[in-house]
Amino acid sequence: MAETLIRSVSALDGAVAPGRHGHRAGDVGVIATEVRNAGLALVTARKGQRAPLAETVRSTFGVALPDAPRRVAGHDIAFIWSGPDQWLAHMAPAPAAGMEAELTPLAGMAALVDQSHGRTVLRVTGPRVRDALAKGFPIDLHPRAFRTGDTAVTSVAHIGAQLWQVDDAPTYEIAVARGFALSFWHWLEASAAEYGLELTR
Amino acid sequence: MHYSIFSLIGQALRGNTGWQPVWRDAELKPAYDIVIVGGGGHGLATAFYLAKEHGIRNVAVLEKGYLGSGNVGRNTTIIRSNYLLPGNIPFYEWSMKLWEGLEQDLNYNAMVSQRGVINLFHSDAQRDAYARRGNAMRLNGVDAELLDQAQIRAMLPYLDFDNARFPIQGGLLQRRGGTVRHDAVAWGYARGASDRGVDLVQHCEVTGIRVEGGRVVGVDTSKGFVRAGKVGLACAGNSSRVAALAGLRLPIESHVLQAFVSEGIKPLVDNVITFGAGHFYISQSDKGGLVFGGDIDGYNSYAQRGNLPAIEDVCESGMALMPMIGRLRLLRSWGGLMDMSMDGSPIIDRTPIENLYLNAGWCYGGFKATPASGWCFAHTIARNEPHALNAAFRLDRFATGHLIDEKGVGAQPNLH
Amino acid sequence: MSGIRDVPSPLVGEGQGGGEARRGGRPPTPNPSPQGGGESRWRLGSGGLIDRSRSVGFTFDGRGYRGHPGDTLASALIANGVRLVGRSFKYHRPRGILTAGPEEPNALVELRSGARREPNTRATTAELYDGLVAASQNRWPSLRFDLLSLNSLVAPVLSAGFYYKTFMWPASFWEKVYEPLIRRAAGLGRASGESDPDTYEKAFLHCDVLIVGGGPAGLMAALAAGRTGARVVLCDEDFRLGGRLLAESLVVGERSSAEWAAHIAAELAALPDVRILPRTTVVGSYDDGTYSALERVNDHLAEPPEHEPRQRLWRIFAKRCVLAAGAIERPLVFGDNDRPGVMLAGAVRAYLNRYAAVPGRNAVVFAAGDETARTVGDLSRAGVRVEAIVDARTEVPASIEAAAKASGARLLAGGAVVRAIGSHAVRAVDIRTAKGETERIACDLLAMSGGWSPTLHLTSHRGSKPVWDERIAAFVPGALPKGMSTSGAAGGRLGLLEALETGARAGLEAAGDCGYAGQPVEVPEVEPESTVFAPLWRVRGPKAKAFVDFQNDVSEDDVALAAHEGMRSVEHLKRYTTLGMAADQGKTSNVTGLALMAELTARSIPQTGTTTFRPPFAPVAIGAIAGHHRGKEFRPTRLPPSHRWAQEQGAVFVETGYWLRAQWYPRPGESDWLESVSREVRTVRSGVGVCDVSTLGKIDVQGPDAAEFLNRIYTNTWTNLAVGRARYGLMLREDGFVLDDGTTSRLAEHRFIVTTTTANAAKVLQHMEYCHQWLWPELDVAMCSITEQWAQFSVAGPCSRDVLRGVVDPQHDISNAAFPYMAAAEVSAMGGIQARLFRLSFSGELAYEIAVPAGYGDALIRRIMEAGREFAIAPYGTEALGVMRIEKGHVAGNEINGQTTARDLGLGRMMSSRKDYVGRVMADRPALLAPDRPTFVGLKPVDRTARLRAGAHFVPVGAEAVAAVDQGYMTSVAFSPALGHWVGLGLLAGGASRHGERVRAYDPVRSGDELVEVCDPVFYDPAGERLRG
Amino acid sequence: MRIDCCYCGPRGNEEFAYLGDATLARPPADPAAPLDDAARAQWHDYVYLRDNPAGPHRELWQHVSGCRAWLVVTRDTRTHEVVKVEFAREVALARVGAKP
Ligand SMILES: Cc1cc2nc3c(=O)[nH]c(=O)nc-3n(C[C@H](O)[C@H](O)[C@H](O)COP(=O)(O)OP(=O)(O)OC[C@H]3O[C@@H](n4cnc5c(N)ncnc54)[C@H](O)[C@@H]3O)c2cc1C
Ligand SMILES: NC(=O)c1ccc[n+]([C@@H]2O[C@H](COP(=O)([O-])OP(=O)(O)OC[C@H]3O[C@@H](n4cnc5c(N)ncnc54)[C@H](O)[C@@H]3O)[C@@H](O)[C@H]2O)c1
Ligand SMILES: Cc1cc2nc3c(=O)[nH]c(=O)nc-3n(C[C@H](O)[C@H](O)[C@H](O)COP(=O)(O)O)c2cc1C
Ligand SMILES: [Zn+2]
Repeated sequence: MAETLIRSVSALDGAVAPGRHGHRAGDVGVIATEVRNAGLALVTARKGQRAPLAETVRSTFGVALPDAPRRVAGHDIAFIWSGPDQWLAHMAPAPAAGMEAELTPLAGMAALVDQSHGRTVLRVTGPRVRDALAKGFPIDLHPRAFRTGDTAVTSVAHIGAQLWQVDDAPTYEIAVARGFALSFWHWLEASAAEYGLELTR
Repeated sequence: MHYSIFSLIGQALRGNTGWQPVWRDAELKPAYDIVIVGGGGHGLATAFYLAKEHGIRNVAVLEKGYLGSGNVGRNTTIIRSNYLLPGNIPFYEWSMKLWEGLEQDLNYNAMVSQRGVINLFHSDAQRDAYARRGNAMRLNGVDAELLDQAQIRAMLPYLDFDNARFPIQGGLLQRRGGTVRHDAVAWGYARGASDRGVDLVQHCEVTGIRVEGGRVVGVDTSKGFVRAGKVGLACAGNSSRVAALAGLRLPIESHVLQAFVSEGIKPLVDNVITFGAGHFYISQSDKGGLVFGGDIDGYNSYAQRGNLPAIEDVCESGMALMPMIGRLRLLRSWGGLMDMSMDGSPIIDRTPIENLYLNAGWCYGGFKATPASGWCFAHTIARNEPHALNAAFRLDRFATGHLIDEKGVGAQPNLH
Repeated sequence: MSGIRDVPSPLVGEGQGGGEARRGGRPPTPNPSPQGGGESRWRLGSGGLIDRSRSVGFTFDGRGYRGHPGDTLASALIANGVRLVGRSFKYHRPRGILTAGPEEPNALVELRSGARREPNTRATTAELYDGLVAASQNRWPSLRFDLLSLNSLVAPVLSAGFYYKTFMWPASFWEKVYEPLIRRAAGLGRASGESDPDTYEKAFLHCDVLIVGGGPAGLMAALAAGRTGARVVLCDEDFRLGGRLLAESLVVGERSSAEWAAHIAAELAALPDVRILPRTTVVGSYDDGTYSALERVNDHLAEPPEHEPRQRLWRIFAKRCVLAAGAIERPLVFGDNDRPGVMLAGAVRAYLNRYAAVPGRNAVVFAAGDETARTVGDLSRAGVRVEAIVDARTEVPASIEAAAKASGARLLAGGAVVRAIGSHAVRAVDIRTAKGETERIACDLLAMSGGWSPTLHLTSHRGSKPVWDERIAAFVPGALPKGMSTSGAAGGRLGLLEALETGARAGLEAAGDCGYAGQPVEVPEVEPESTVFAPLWRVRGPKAKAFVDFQNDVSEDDVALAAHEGMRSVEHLKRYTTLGMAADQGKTSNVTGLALMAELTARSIPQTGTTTFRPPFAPVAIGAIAGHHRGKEFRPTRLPPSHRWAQEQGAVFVETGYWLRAQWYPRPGESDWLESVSREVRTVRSGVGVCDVSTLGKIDVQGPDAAEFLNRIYTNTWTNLAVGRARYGLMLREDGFVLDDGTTSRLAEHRFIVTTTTANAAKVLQHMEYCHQWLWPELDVAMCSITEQWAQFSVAGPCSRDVLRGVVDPQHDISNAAFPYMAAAEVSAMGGIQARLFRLSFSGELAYEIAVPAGYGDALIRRIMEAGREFAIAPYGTEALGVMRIEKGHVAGNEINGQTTARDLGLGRMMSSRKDYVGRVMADRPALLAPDRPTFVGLKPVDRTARLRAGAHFVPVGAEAVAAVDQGYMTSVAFSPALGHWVGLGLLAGGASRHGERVRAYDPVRSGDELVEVCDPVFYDPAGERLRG
Repeated sequence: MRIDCCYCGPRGNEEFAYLGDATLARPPADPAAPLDDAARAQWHDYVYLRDNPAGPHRELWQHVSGCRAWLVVTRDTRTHEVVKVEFAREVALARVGAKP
């Protein structure tokens, strides 16, 4: 049979057009980009294994596992706290062998579950990004309250979401369940409309 | 004194100076044959029917606040008998019958308004569940009609049919359902009971229940001790606290349910409508306010007030159902203490303590039950045995497994 | 300043308007030159905070008028000489404008038109904009001539609660006659009845200090807190900051009061962490420093600009809150005190000073307080002739005598206004002098004041009980809710200096509590003032309606009647007379009402007590509280991986929970859904079909104790499940009823994949987390949802294996021998894509479920369709899925409805007796073991052509259909293409032992009544050979 | 109402799922042991009876929209004031005397 090209499609593909949305005149207030082909895995420390796990993560990936809602990045992998004894391992681009394979050094100390396809990740920034996010995120994003490296698991517009700040611009990355990605986009579009929203590839 | 258009005119000519108090504000006597704890709808109705049906007049109703300060004065006034399960339908239908004759019974206009209650459904499964319910009602001789989308559209054109997240497919209609002026129910029963000799004592909180040799002998109150041959508890949201005074633990949690009213507007919503894809139900009071509500806040509370999430949820559901209310304004919000039982159904029964009787577990549905609840509780107390109509509302049903779980969510009160 | 949007400068009307502001406060010169817009007679030639450089047009009841930016509808009406604005609720009495703020009980209008019509809008807060359209309400046929004003004639019969005493006979008349009449007469404005065309949004705001109110107290509080560097939010419902400073002509420091307010506002706007929200009413105070506030983002425009909301509901989280909401002036109770032209003194000053609008030409001032001097001064400076000053006190202070002298007004100390004369407008007032003689004085304006009540509403809901303050004869906040403090008039500090001082202090303290220290702000100098007044609740006079609650038409007589009928508690008074229950929530009437009740029942005011103020402080559009979540966005939509593909196929979709799933795939020429669905079923049974089952809950369970954990949450055993195998499992709730079912596979010694029903996915995960974290924390197991990670498709039918051979990579042997029924394995597909393969069958056919990472789901469905082409594969939807499960007698949501036990469903054998599990004990209660419980059966129509319907009840043949013989009901039905007739599943009393019997499927709500035959629930391939093939 | 999740900080109650009384203990569950009346009564009380106090209440909440941790919250049911929040798994581990 004819070979079809196998590619992973995003939940937004074909549903959302890149370019300017909402208010079109003047400077753009919020810029959004989908982080594609990233690797995500949920790492949950096994009973009594927290310390050895932290040690192995340090020795293998050069990352000090955070025990507070923080994101700690190594050179090609970041560990993002996402619950007690639980982290999201984040790599962009995703490793060829897949996340669970990449993390095998941690096997035995932690449950490893690939979530690369389970979440849609959007990177958002721009002069009005805080104002737009404040229309749904209940957490305090004031520069004194939420800094680069901070993360929060919460819900926005009835959609579960995890957000972390990657720089002081500020730039945030927001992960939502893949199935809800389009509804999340609708909310973001509505919330940023008055400032002008740009979706870049 | 008898109420009628003639007494109104007569009094008007005399400058309205000849009216009698609606009820006697009685002083507490040292002893009564029967003491009812709780001057809400159920307590007052119980006293009324004790006097009317059983000729027992040496009765006191003790109320810690003002009469009607509890849920009878806080509810969204919906009455219906569109229940599903055998234990429930005949009881609520009897209540509906009593409502239908209430004005004449009390010579007091509680504005029983049979404007029709419509439960909307949004999926095939929901339709089948409502068909099951409607059929159960019909088997019990209760009126029920299953309407399809076209019929609902013709009846309620202002609902969101074309842009809905959960499209309306139809609804279960009980035409005899409707609303009743809540405060008037308390006042009407109070007047009726008082006229028949019952003592209504306000600002009299029961602080203790005295039990001797396994039988109740009286209650301590903020106004002193009262001896009582029998004691009936009708304390709704405070049932657990009061039962605890007699050492009883109940299958009940107290939760807060909020309700809302809009500014008064000209007639807009003619029936009672409940949303099937979210927590929202609405009717319009005769004064013009849209009276609406939704789900309980979901956590144990005695604060008689709730928080924002429940309010937002209700308004989101309201807008999803009838986007025409967007520019109408919410005027006031308040809360009441729900006695949420473990299977969502009430208890009207004797207790392990002799001559102590319990009426509780009404959740958010006890207003419609007021007449039958009072009627059955009066019977249960007077005869020391449940009437067939409340036979299923036993306290021991949780142990035997004879649950009456209409929603099928199990022993999780905040889900009923 | 970081703002959700560029907040309109609080100095609205700067430039030209600001120029006015700079002059505002100085004695305005009585109008010399006539101005445009026919408003000259009633608009001062200079002064006020309106932008005279621009003139805007508006209409009221169809008539055109002109006003200026900075006007409210009320001030513009006054400036146009309009006095009659509305009709009252019950007696339809003509009403004018009483106040200059949100407490307005009378001047309610229908604002805007068409779908944007807003009933009951206070003219006193509606900002004027060009093209504004307003109409009076609750009148017919016209405002001037209103038929229902006849009600006044029978007023004595319409006394409080009259409706409880009549309309009882004949009973049937209530719904048909009486109620419709009452409903039509009641209510105020008319709703548009159309869907609201505007959008709303919600937003969150976090701060250290929230300041409610931007008058002198609030401004000082904001300044003191803001300068410390604390994060401050200042909300004021007005479009301009300043509060009473805008309404009075005072000097603060060396500036006019309005100018000073603008000056402070400017400094605040410059502070980086101070957020000023004008047009924003704080409407509610909730637990733990949560406040709700409504911002009227664009109500001052005819329509919101594109991409902007009409209003925004803020949820504010504040560590501290300073309530600086000011005070509300009280009317006096005397005969016909509701006549248009009778106005609160504070409002009169506001219209003169802030709006340069003249509410009358000949005024009488009636009060018992020292503020009168200020009122008289402002009036005469505006060129209004003050005919008389009536002060109920026999001793009046020098300030008032001086004012009388200066204005040439007669001073009637110890006198009282007993009645206002005139119907559509006051013409005169009757005054009882100190000597007891009655005298009529002509006037077109009566400025009255019964003193001020602190605006303590926001303290009330959270349980703080107000206390009576003799000093100012008003209730002031008692013990405050956690985190809240008051300042200025809201705290009972009525004087300007007090307001400034308490504000500065409160702001500094609040910031301090949040860890921000700072210097005290120096308080500017102000002229000395006296806020003294003597309480005066009512004036006895000739028989005439004396109103307490203007909006609900509650008169002094109604209060007396309530007392008479034993409705003496304030709560009974309120509910019986509806005092304080109107749209203004009794802002101007509650205190007077209870004072009257206290007098009537010989109790003190504190003994009598107050009712509770509840949120919202001011009415809030319901749309604003819903925000984004209406229409299709009411709740999010969850899309499975094949959604786009299914759309291309023209699938019909159905909402299942948040998911949107393909229900069936119609083909050209198919006449209805049944035809399409039957075709899909036949395709599966005869060839092969594919269905997206990604929505089933999938939970990854790992750890050495995983099997033991499953043993405890499932009724059946898992420790003995081999790696690479799947098993059907059943979960109970602790109360013994069925919670959920599904197949669970063991991928490795310590790794299982649990599947749940689509509906219960979230509930089951929560339950498992509860069991792990709370019941059995000692178990070494971890779990998480992988529902979204995997796209999973069921490939079902005799040809499914052949199709999968073209999908699963060749190195994997999927032959029946190598991969038998209930096998599970990790494989690869489509050339190296990670995949999971399960040999499961819901349809009863040879079937598989294959899963790939969700991003490849789209590719997978296309590949399956391609590989299936030679086998004429067809996609099938949830309907066909349902038909096949019914044919196979599998239970689903309709049977697992929370009211059924494992035994009811014929699954008793799955309840292990060798181990404990959730629900084991309670499932054993006597009533749940009763043999006559409805149990799971299959049903066939005796007349094979008949259609069955779920929800029908079972009653015995020949017996009358009544509750006593109700034996259960039909849970699910389907048309079985395999059998060629409808089949059903149901719960029938003692059903298991009644196969072969006949019962009636009674369905009166759909006029159905079918004879059905009870049978085994498995209609199709009972032996289960096909799925093993 | 705000609940200060041990991990995520204060969040609105809408982020949490409520279960109820945290003072109840699941009775011993040995399938071999006979289900006598005492045992049945114990189970009935566990599943159905509640103290439902007006005042401090130890109750189970789950931070479902957050870290998914189950929490033991001590809250006054008269004022809604949260006085203490504990991490349920730690409380439970202490109960069974096991290590995390
Ligand atoms: C917001 C809301 C909406 C509702 N909507 C509906 C509806 O639409 N339809 C419907 O059928 N039901 C509804 N309900 C439920 C219904 O109101 C109640 O189930 C019913 O009123 C309870 O019976 P009751 O009237 O006797 O309770 P209450 O009126 O609460 O009477 C109990 C009385 O006992 C008193 N009391 C308590 N403890 C003591 C003590 N120690 N000493 C003395 N007195 C004591 C209380 O002060 C109270 O007055 C609603 C409830 C609420 C809160
Ligand atoms: N002489 C007297 O008897 C007397 C009596 C009362 C007031 N006053 C004068 O009133 C002033 C009192 O100063 P103040 O600052 O305390 O009160 P204020 O009335 O000057 O300011 C209160 C402000 O709060 C705003 N507000 C009220 N409720 C609000 C809410 N829920 N949300 C948002 N904003 C809200 C109002 O719009 C107003 O701008 C002084 O100038 C004083 O002289 C005098
Ligand atoms: C059916 C119904 C309609 C109501 N309508 C109004 C109303 O129109 N105006 C009003 O101020 N309150 C209205 N209320 C609310 C009461 O004012 C009050 O909030 C409620 O009885 C609870 O008492 P509380 O707020 O004193 O705790 C209504 C209450 C009910 C139950
Ligand atoms: Zn958390």
